[in-house]
Parts: sequence; C-alpha cells; structure tokens
Amino acid sequence: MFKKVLVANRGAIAVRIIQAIQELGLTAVAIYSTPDERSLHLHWADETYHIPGEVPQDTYLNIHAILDIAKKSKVDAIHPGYGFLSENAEFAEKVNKAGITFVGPSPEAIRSMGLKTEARRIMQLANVPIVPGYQGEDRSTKTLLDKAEEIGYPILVKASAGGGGKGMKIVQVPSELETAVESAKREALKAFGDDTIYLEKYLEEPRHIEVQILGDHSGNIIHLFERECSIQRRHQKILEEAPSIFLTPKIRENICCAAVNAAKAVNYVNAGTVEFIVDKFHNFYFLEMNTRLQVEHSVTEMTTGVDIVKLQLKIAAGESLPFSQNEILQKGHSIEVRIYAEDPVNNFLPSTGIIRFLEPPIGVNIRNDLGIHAGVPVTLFYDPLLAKLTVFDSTRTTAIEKLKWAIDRYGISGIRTNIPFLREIVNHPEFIKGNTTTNFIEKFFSNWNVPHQSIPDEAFALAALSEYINQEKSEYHSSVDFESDPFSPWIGE
Amino acid sequence: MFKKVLVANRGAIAVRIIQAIQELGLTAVAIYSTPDERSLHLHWADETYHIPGEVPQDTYLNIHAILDIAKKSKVDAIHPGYGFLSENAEFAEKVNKAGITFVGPSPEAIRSMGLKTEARRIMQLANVPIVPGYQGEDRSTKTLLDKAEEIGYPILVKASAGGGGKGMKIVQVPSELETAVESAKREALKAFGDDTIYLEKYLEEPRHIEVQILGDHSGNIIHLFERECSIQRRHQKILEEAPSIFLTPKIRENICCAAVNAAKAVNYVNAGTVEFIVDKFHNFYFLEMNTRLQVEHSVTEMTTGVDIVKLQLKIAAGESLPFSQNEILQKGHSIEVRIYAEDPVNNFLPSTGIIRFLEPPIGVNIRNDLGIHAGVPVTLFYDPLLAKLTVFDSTRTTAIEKLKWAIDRYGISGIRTNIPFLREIVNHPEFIKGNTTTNFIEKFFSNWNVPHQSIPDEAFALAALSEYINQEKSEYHSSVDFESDPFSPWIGE
Amino acid sequence: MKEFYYEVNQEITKVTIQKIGNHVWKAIVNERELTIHLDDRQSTRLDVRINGRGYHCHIDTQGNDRFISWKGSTYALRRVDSLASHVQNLDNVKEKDFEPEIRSPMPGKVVKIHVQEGDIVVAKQPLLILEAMKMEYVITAPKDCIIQKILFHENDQVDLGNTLITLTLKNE
Amino acid sequence: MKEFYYEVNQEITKVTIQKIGNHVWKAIVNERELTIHLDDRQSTRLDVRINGRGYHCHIDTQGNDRFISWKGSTYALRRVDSLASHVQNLDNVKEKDFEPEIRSPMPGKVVKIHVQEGDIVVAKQPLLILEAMKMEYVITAPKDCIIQKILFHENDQVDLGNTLITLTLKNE
Repeated sequence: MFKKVLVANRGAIAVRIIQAIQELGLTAVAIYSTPDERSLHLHWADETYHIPGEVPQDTYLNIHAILDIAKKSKVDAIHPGYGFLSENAEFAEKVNKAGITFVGPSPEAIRSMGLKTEARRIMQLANVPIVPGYQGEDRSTKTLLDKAEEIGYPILVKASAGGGGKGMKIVQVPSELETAVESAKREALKAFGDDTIYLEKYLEEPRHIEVQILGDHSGNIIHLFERECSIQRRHQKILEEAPSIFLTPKIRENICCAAVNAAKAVNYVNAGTVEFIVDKFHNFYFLEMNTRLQVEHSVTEMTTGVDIVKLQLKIAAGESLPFSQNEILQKGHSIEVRIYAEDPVNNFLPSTGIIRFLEPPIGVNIRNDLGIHAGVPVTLFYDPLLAKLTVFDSTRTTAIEKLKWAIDRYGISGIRTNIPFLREIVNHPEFIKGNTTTNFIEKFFSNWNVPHQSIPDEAFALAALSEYINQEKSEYHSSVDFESDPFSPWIGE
Repeated sequence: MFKKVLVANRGAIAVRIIQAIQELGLTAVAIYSTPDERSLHLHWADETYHIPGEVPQDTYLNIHAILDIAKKSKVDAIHPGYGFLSENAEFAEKVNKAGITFVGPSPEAIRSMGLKTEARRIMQLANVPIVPGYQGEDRSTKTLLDKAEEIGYPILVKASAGGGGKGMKIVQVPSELETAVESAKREALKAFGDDTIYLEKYLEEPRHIEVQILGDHSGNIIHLFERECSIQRRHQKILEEAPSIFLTPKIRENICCAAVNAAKAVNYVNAGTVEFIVDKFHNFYFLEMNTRLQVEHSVTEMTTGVDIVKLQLKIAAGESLPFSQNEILQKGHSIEVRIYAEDPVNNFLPSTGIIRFLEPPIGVNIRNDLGIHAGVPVTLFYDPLLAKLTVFDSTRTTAIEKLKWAIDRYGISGIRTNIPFLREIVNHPEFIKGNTTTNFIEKFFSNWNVPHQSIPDEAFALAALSEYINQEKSEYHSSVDFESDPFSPWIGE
Repeated sequence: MKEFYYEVNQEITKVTIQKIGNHVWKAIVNERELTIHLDDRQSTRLDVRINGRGYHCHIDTQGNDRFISWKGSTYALRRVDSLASHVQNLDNVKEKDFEPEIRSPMPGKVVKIHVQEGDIVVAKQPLLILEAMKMEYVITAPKDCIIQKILFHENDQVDLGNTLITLTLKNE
Repeated sequence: MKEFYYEVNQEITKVTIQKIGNHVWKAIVNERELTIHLDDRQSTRLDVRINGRGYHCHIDTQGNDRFISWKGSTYALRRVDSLASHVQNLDNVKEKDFEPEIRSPMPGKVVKIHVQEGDIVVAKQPLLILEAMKMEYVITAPKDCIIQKILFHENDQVDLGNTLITLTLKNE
C-alpha cells in the first residue's frame, strides 16, 4: 500500500478522499489555491501545499505545479477526484512518468473514453448501442448544419472533453446552431482546456441511467449496479438515486452487462461510470464513459455497502477486487441531492459570501458530504457545488420521507442555496411517482418561483430579540469606539 | 397510521424517535423535566410539555403526569424509548387502558420477561438453555448465602427489573454478598422502582451476544441477526458490534433460531432483544429478554438496512412486517461506541457542565446519534450517555479503521468524556483480534490510565493567541465594566 | 418597549418586544405573546427558551436581511424601518415597469458582448454573456430598445448590481 | 511580545507570541515559529491560517483549563503563571502522601454512610456511597485511620471538591 497520497482537488470531494486516505492509515496531502486558503479540505489534510493563483488554469488545472508538489512532498500516488484533471490523459501520463501512481485508469483508457468520438467508435465495435450523432473533424458551420439536418433536430452540442453539463447546449432550430457552438466551445475551453465539440441526437423524454464499474489490475471487472440521474437543470445533475425505479430486473441485467462490456473493451482499471440514455421503451444508448469517480457515487455506496474511494486506492496500489460480482447486492434505496451556491430567488445565479453557520441534518441513514464549514468563503472561481445530502432507506417511498425530513432541517446561512428548489422537487407528485425524465425540470418547473414560505412567529420574535440586544449593546458601549474595525476579533460574536 | 405520538424519554433516543415519527409525517410530542428545559429533544419535537421536577421518579418515571400530557395533547401512541418506563408493564397497561397505543409488546410479555425469574421459567419450558441461578422469593441473607454456595462462586447479584448494568454486582467470596445485595437493591429501586434481586452463576470469559427480534400483530416473528456487546465496564456496555466475529454460521443460525423461539413463547409483538451469554465452547445460555428498543440497535440498522424505530411505529399501528426472514441479510460490519459524560482521568466519575462546542465526525458511513448540542447543560440527574457513534464498512477490519478515524475527530468541549478510553479500546491489539469477552476491560484495562497525549505546537500557539486577544480586549475595554455580568448576552463570545 | 418591522413576500409583520427581566423578554407577533428567556448567546447562535421550551437558533444579520435558523429551517426576513416607508418603496417599484439600465444579477466576468452602443435590439435578444463558477449566463434585452451606453469591456470583472448597459425604449 | 506557560502531564511549555500586523501574530513554541492569521472569531470558534494554511479551531476556556480543538482532536492544556510557580506547586503536592480529608470526587448525592465519627477503619474499607447519574460510587479509606468528622448526612447533595470526611492516620 502507499504511504502518502496527494489529492488534486478541492471542496467536498477532496474532504471525502482525504477521509479515505486517512482511514487506510496513509498521509493525505492537499493542495490549495489562494481563494481556498480557508477551505475545509486544508483543515483535514495531513500536509498542505499552496499553489498561488485563483482561476483553475493557474491552480487545480496546473499540471506543472501539482507535479512539483507531488515530487517535493514525496507522495506515492495522486487521486484526482472528479472535475479538474480527473479525465486529463496528459496529466495521468505525466504522473505515471514521474514514478507516481495515478489513482484511476490508464492514460490510454482516459484518452479513448475522454474523446467522445473515439468512445463511440469503440462502443460500436463492442456492439453497445449508441445515440446517432456527428463526431467528424470538419467542424465548419456549414458541415455542422448539414450533419444536424441529417441527424434531425433537436440537436445537442457537446464538448468532447466534457462532463457535468459544461459546454453542452440544446439547439432546437438551425438558426441557433452557430451561437450555441460558439458558446459551448468557450465553456469547454475554460472548463477542460479543449474546445472540441460534437453533435448528437437529442432524445426527448429520456432518462439518464448510469452504471458504476470497478476494475482491478488482474483483469476483473464488476459493476455496482445503476444510478438514475435524470433530474437535471441546464444539464447540471441535481438529484440522483439508486436503484432506478424505471428498470425491470431484466433490463437492469442487460444494461449492467453492457456497461461491463464497455469497460472490458478498453481494459478498464479502477472506478468508472458508463452513462446511458434510456428511452421510454427501455431502449438504452451509450452516452459516454466517465473515467473517474462521480459526484453521485454516494448513492451506490449506500445501496451496496462498498466504499468506492477506499477501493480506488487499494486497486491503484495493485490489490485485487475483494469480492466477485455475485457478492455485490443492491439493497434498499438511496437518493442524493446536490446543494449548490445558487440563488433560486434570483434565477439560480451564483451566490457568494462567507458561510456564517452550517448545521446539516444529523440522523439515521443521512450522509453529508461537506465542502464547507462555518467561516469558509464561497467564491466565484470554482464549481458552485457546496455539499451533498444523501439518504438511505429500505424503499424509495421511505427514502423520500427521510429526504424531505432532512432537507427541512438543513441549517445554512451566509449564502443563498438551491435548498428551497430541492424541497419543491422532492415534494412534487411526479417525482414521487417516479416520472423522472431528463426534462423533468423543464416540464414541471419552467415557470417556477420560490414559493412563499410561511414564517413562524418565533422567527420574527427572534429577529426582534436580536435587534433589541444589538441596540442595547451599542447604547451601552456608545462611549467606546467598539465596532470601528469590522474585523476586530472581539466583536466577532 | 397514527397522527401524533408522544416520546416518553429524553436524550439521544428521544431525538432519534422524534426523527422516525416526523419522517412518517406524524406529529412528535416531547416531554421534559426542569433540568432538561434546554435539551436537544425539545428543539426537534413538534410539541413539548413540561413535567416540573428533576429526579426521574418525578418526571420521566411519573406515569400519572405522562398520561395526563398524553390525554391533553391527544396523542394516538406513546413510544417509551429505552430505560425509564420502557419495560414497565403497569405503564403499558395504563397507556392501553387510556385508549392510547403503547409502542412495544403487550403488558403481559413485558411482565413475564421483565421478571427475570419468570423469564427463566418460560425459557426452560421452551427448551432454551439458561444459566444456573437462584430466583426464589426467600431472599434472606442466609438463604442467599446457601444458594450461592450451591451455584458456586463467583456469583452475580442482579435486579429482576433491571437492565443496563444498574443493580448488578459481582460477588467473589461469601463475605461480600450481603453488601452487594444491599447496594444492588438500592440501585434497582432508584432505577426501576423495584428492588427484587436474584442470583446467577457468573460465567468466566463469556461473551455477551444478543439477537434483535421483530414481531407483528399477525404473529410473524423474525430476527435481524445478532450483536456482540461483550465490551463492558462495570456492566455498562461501551462498544457493540454486528456481526459477532465469534459465531460460526451454524452457531449463528442456532442462536437466532433460539431467540425466535424465545419470542414465540411469549407471543412477542414489536421490537425486542434476546440476550445470551456464550462461553468459549460456543455454548449459549439465555440471559434475559429486553422487551424494548436497545441503545445498540444502530449496529443492526446499519448491517441490515432496516429502520427499526420506524418499523416499531408501523407495527404498533397494526401493519404487518414488510418482509420475511429470508429477505433480511446481514451485510458488512458495524461498530458502535457510547460517548459517556465520564472523566477517565478522574476514575470515570460523572462529568457535568454545559456543552461548549460539539463537532461530531461527519463522513461516509458514520452515524451520530446525539442527545446534546452546544449550549445544552449536562446534569447529574440522568444517565451519562450523551451520544453514540456508529460506523459501517464492508469488513470488521475496515470498520475499525473508520472508527479510529472518527474517534480521533470527535470535537467536544465543556465536559469530560470517555473518548480517550474509547480510543484506547479500539486501538488495543486484543480488540482488533476480536478477543472480546465480557471481562475484556478488567483484563486489559484494570490499571489503565489516560495515556499522555502528545500536543501539537499549533494547540499551544492557539491557546496563547486566545490569551493575547483576551488580554488586549480587557485592556481596551478597561474603562467599561464590560464583563461584570457573566450572563450578559453580549459577552457570550 | 421597542417595535420592529419585517418584510417577507411584500407583507409587513410588526413585532413588539419588551425586556421584562434579567435575560427575559416578552414579544408580541401576530397578536401572539411569546416569552423568551435568553440562556446563552455565542456568535450567531442563540440558546433561548420560548414559552418555556428550549431552542438552539442561529441569527445571521447581513445589512437589512435577517436569516433566522429555527428548528432546522432557515427563514429570510428583511428588516424595514416602518410600515409606511416600506409600502412607499414597494409603490415606487411597481410604478416602474421599464428600468433604463441593466444591472449585473451576480458577480462575475463579462466574457462576450454581442452589441454596440447605438444598436437597436428586440426583446429577449442576447446582449452580453457573464460567466461565474464556470457557467455562462446570457443577459437579454427586457424590451425592444436602443443601447445607450455599455459600461464594461469583455473580460472585465463586475459585481452584483453594477450597471452593465443603459437603454432607452425604442418607441420613446 | 507576551509569554504564556502551559502545563500538560506535569511538563511546562512556554509560548512566546507577538503581534506583527493587523490580525497577524507570530508565536514561538518548542523553537518552532508559527505565523497565525486570524480570519474570524465567532464565540469559541477561531478561523485561522497557521503558516498559510486554514484551520477551523475551537478554544474553550474554563478557569485555567484550555480545551483546544484542532483538526478534530480536543487537547486539554492548563495555563500556569510561570515555570517556577508551577514546579513549586507540584513539589508541595508530592510532599504530602496522606490527605487528612476526603473530598468528593464528583457532584452527587450521599446515599449511604457506613461509618461514624471516632470509628477506626482499615485501608480500602468502604466509608460512604455517593450516587450520580443513577450509578453508585464507593468512597474507601486511603489508609488505616480514624474518622474525625463526617460533614454530610445521608441524602445530602455534595459538589465536586466538598470535604466529606476528615481523618487522622491511625498510628499518629
């Protein structure tokens, strides 16, 4: 096993990986950008290194700086988390060349799956069904317009290196195509350092269902069943669950089997996810393979009892999978919601500020993955994902009961979050029925506004009490220039 | 289903039951004694009622007052939790007579199992093996001395109504018997309102293994497998786990089957636990049946995925068990430790005070059951159990890794706790090997002292920073009589 | 005896509060009387008993915004000076249905400007693109209008509320 | 420049601390230099950067006890006036190997007194029983001695440190 592992990430996923490293008795090394000086992952890491700079290109995407730190701190391995460099084949290659283990698949697997066009070719060879599209290298406006016409509108413009909804645009009519392509390229360049895009048929009323894969260096590849991640807002996943209530046992077997075949086609090692689009007739199409850990891995962990991140480290260290496919059972139901720094009152625009207090719900079968802490600033430089809330119960119905309870008890202040929106989703009758297609939000929340909240008398009384005390305090101390320095440590209360 | 349920308890278990009630969409009613005015269970309940008084006899054991509140608040059911009135047949009877559902077994089952002597008689009839002992009504010193001689020393003096180690004393030699009996009676009277005691053979090097039972009103009785609770200090459980690594699959089947038979012998309904003593030859003896929820139910919940408390409510409302025995699987490994307000530096004497801050470890497969919150006073009136920390992982080894991580990250101040002791237990090589007999603590920790903690330089620097700021502050405000009132709300910081 | 006013969803609630003892207050809200014992105050956290029952609350003050966390939910109130002043404010807002300037709805970076000063644009036409947290947001024209001034350049950082573009209605 | 002393396990650690800027201090502990930026202080919580790296800590002060929560663990230090004064205290303690009084090791209730004033008792003999949190604790004689005074009755409440019984050594 390794002795020391560097986490090339930030936020909730860095915290989660640091825990896994430390549980295994290893030393966890964190990196941080300048705006992240006070971030939670530093608090928990065993060693920390600063990469001066703000934007991702200078910091968490800075391959050179990260490799320097990895060498200086003498780590055995680097875990990239998700986002940032997690699907960057060049990075994986350079890590390996430096004699350090990259916790993930081979650079070749990342490269072939990371280029969606290449991935589709491989899947076609492996007889995994794919969605019609155009991945040609001629990306002139004219060609793209022609190809879009062939595939048929609506069309999805997607970033080849993409993921997480970045660099993804729907085009309903030809006149929108050029602007969409331009915007997708810009977003892709920012997010992934690569502005290659491709076109794909946009399936209406589809579900997004993905299969978690684990492969070891001895050639064993197993799946940990599926997750359904259909509920997305602007291609950003909001709520994920396992199992999908849409799949029959037979279709589940088929889709999981297709996923294992897809992984075998690239001799896949470590954790990965094969994403499918499933239409209402249960036809499923390969969408893409994410050659990394995913945000929503927690719902798989809760329904299978497998700690995926600890296994990633063990696999990377050369250990074989400790169980065979038939020892993996999918049990109960788990749902995750993502807490974003987005203000639903203000059209989901990003919200920034310092977290003033944070009291996530604590209870039976409630899991919190936190990237924040009271006192931590939320800046505009990185992804707005602050935390994840995951629940487990024996059935979907009781898991929803628990999720409602938990969302209603999520105490956070200092920034605005999408919690009021999440509350509405889990209370929506169509969600409860399981009618969760990828256009769920467009369909049921297109003209949504934050509902008027009924405020208990106690909240008003507490606000007034607080004013009363503050007025009394300032009268009492009127002779002293008590609050002239807003950062004075003794007026922090 | 009910509409409104009263929780006749306090602390972490009241908080846990309130969550279950609220998840089911029902209204949770809490009661509280005078010292509990600021307790956490009030914070979460939907309605709260005060029972003036401090000691349990006047408050949480006050049947009359609790029934009055139940009628006044028009509840449909009362959940007694554990301890207090949970095994009081008279209470269950009076609740039922008032037309309210008692969330638990019938008063008859409580009575027959609650009287350990009667329980032993029933088990003998059902061919469940029992430990040799004396349960006669002649409890004169002479008779007890004679019977003890017959059974053979060491002897255990136990309270008939007991549980949780209260009213339980070991006697090594005849001369200690009388004092032990007297003390056991006093403790039993205080804790359970009944000073009946009995004698039992004290088995050396035994393990405490218990089986969780669930029965419904349709006569279905199933088990949720075993828990091992051998690690006890002064008969107070400290650490519990599921499964027991000591049992072979065959013995596991036998002991679970014996437990179901025991429950069937009294037509058991709702959640209960059949406790066994297992000797080193895998012989098991019936010890007692706890006709209530147990503190350590969380390890069973984590390994079976069943929410026992929600099921208790559903069963009490007349629903049938939603699954059959063969649908219940025991998966992975779970360990719970109990956080007590006991000072290990000061011979484990109770520690009281106000919780100044509390940051329990948050992480993957880590469960916190909390009865406390920053700002809550811990008094001497009730049980010193503050909170439980439960972890889950796929194997015992990895669960221990996680537990170590979590114990090392349990932030609490304001009172002293047994956390340093728990840390030593989970790091002890004999615990890691699984050599967990009930005399584990006596054997390996008899002359234990809190080890010298190595203090990081940062902790000293932070302490000094705090002194510096406080001195500067008091110099700055020397003209104002700023801190004359220790409860002044604006010097709270 | 003090009075405070809070606005939520354009409705005003008045709270009357009076100190009636050492760390005890009486508040009247919606004709309901609440006796509040303040047991402890630590930073944003208030430990109180309201009508005898304990709560651990948080109060976060940001300008006139009050975020009250009570029993797990966080409620957002806005303190206003009085019933009258606020209603007037609301009236002002209601009278205007066209704002002659577009303000930035968030802090972020201007990544693209689609228009030039003097351009005539139609309602919903994209004017510029802001970026924050790796996502792009398109700012569109509220009505058919004429672009007067563009106050930022591409790649400029803007703050919440900065005026980005001034406009006049096309038919004015 | 200020100096503070802390005792842990009877060892004294000296900390030198100096304010070197606005919300910045330099501390020297065990010859190691730590630069501390104070970003925020809320009640017991201190948000600091130590040598550039952020931590969310808690500091709880109870008399001379300091409970420092740093990276999840809580450390107990005891502030002492100086190196000299403390060592002297320790010496005083060491000289005494018999305390002529038994103090209550915890707050609780006296449930049973086994002895009377004037009784001669042997080492480890039970003298009285205290109860707290529903558990009983037996107070025993430290050596062979004579009971001088019993300061409480059965059912009395006692606080931590209250003298319960005074004693003299039997052979004195």
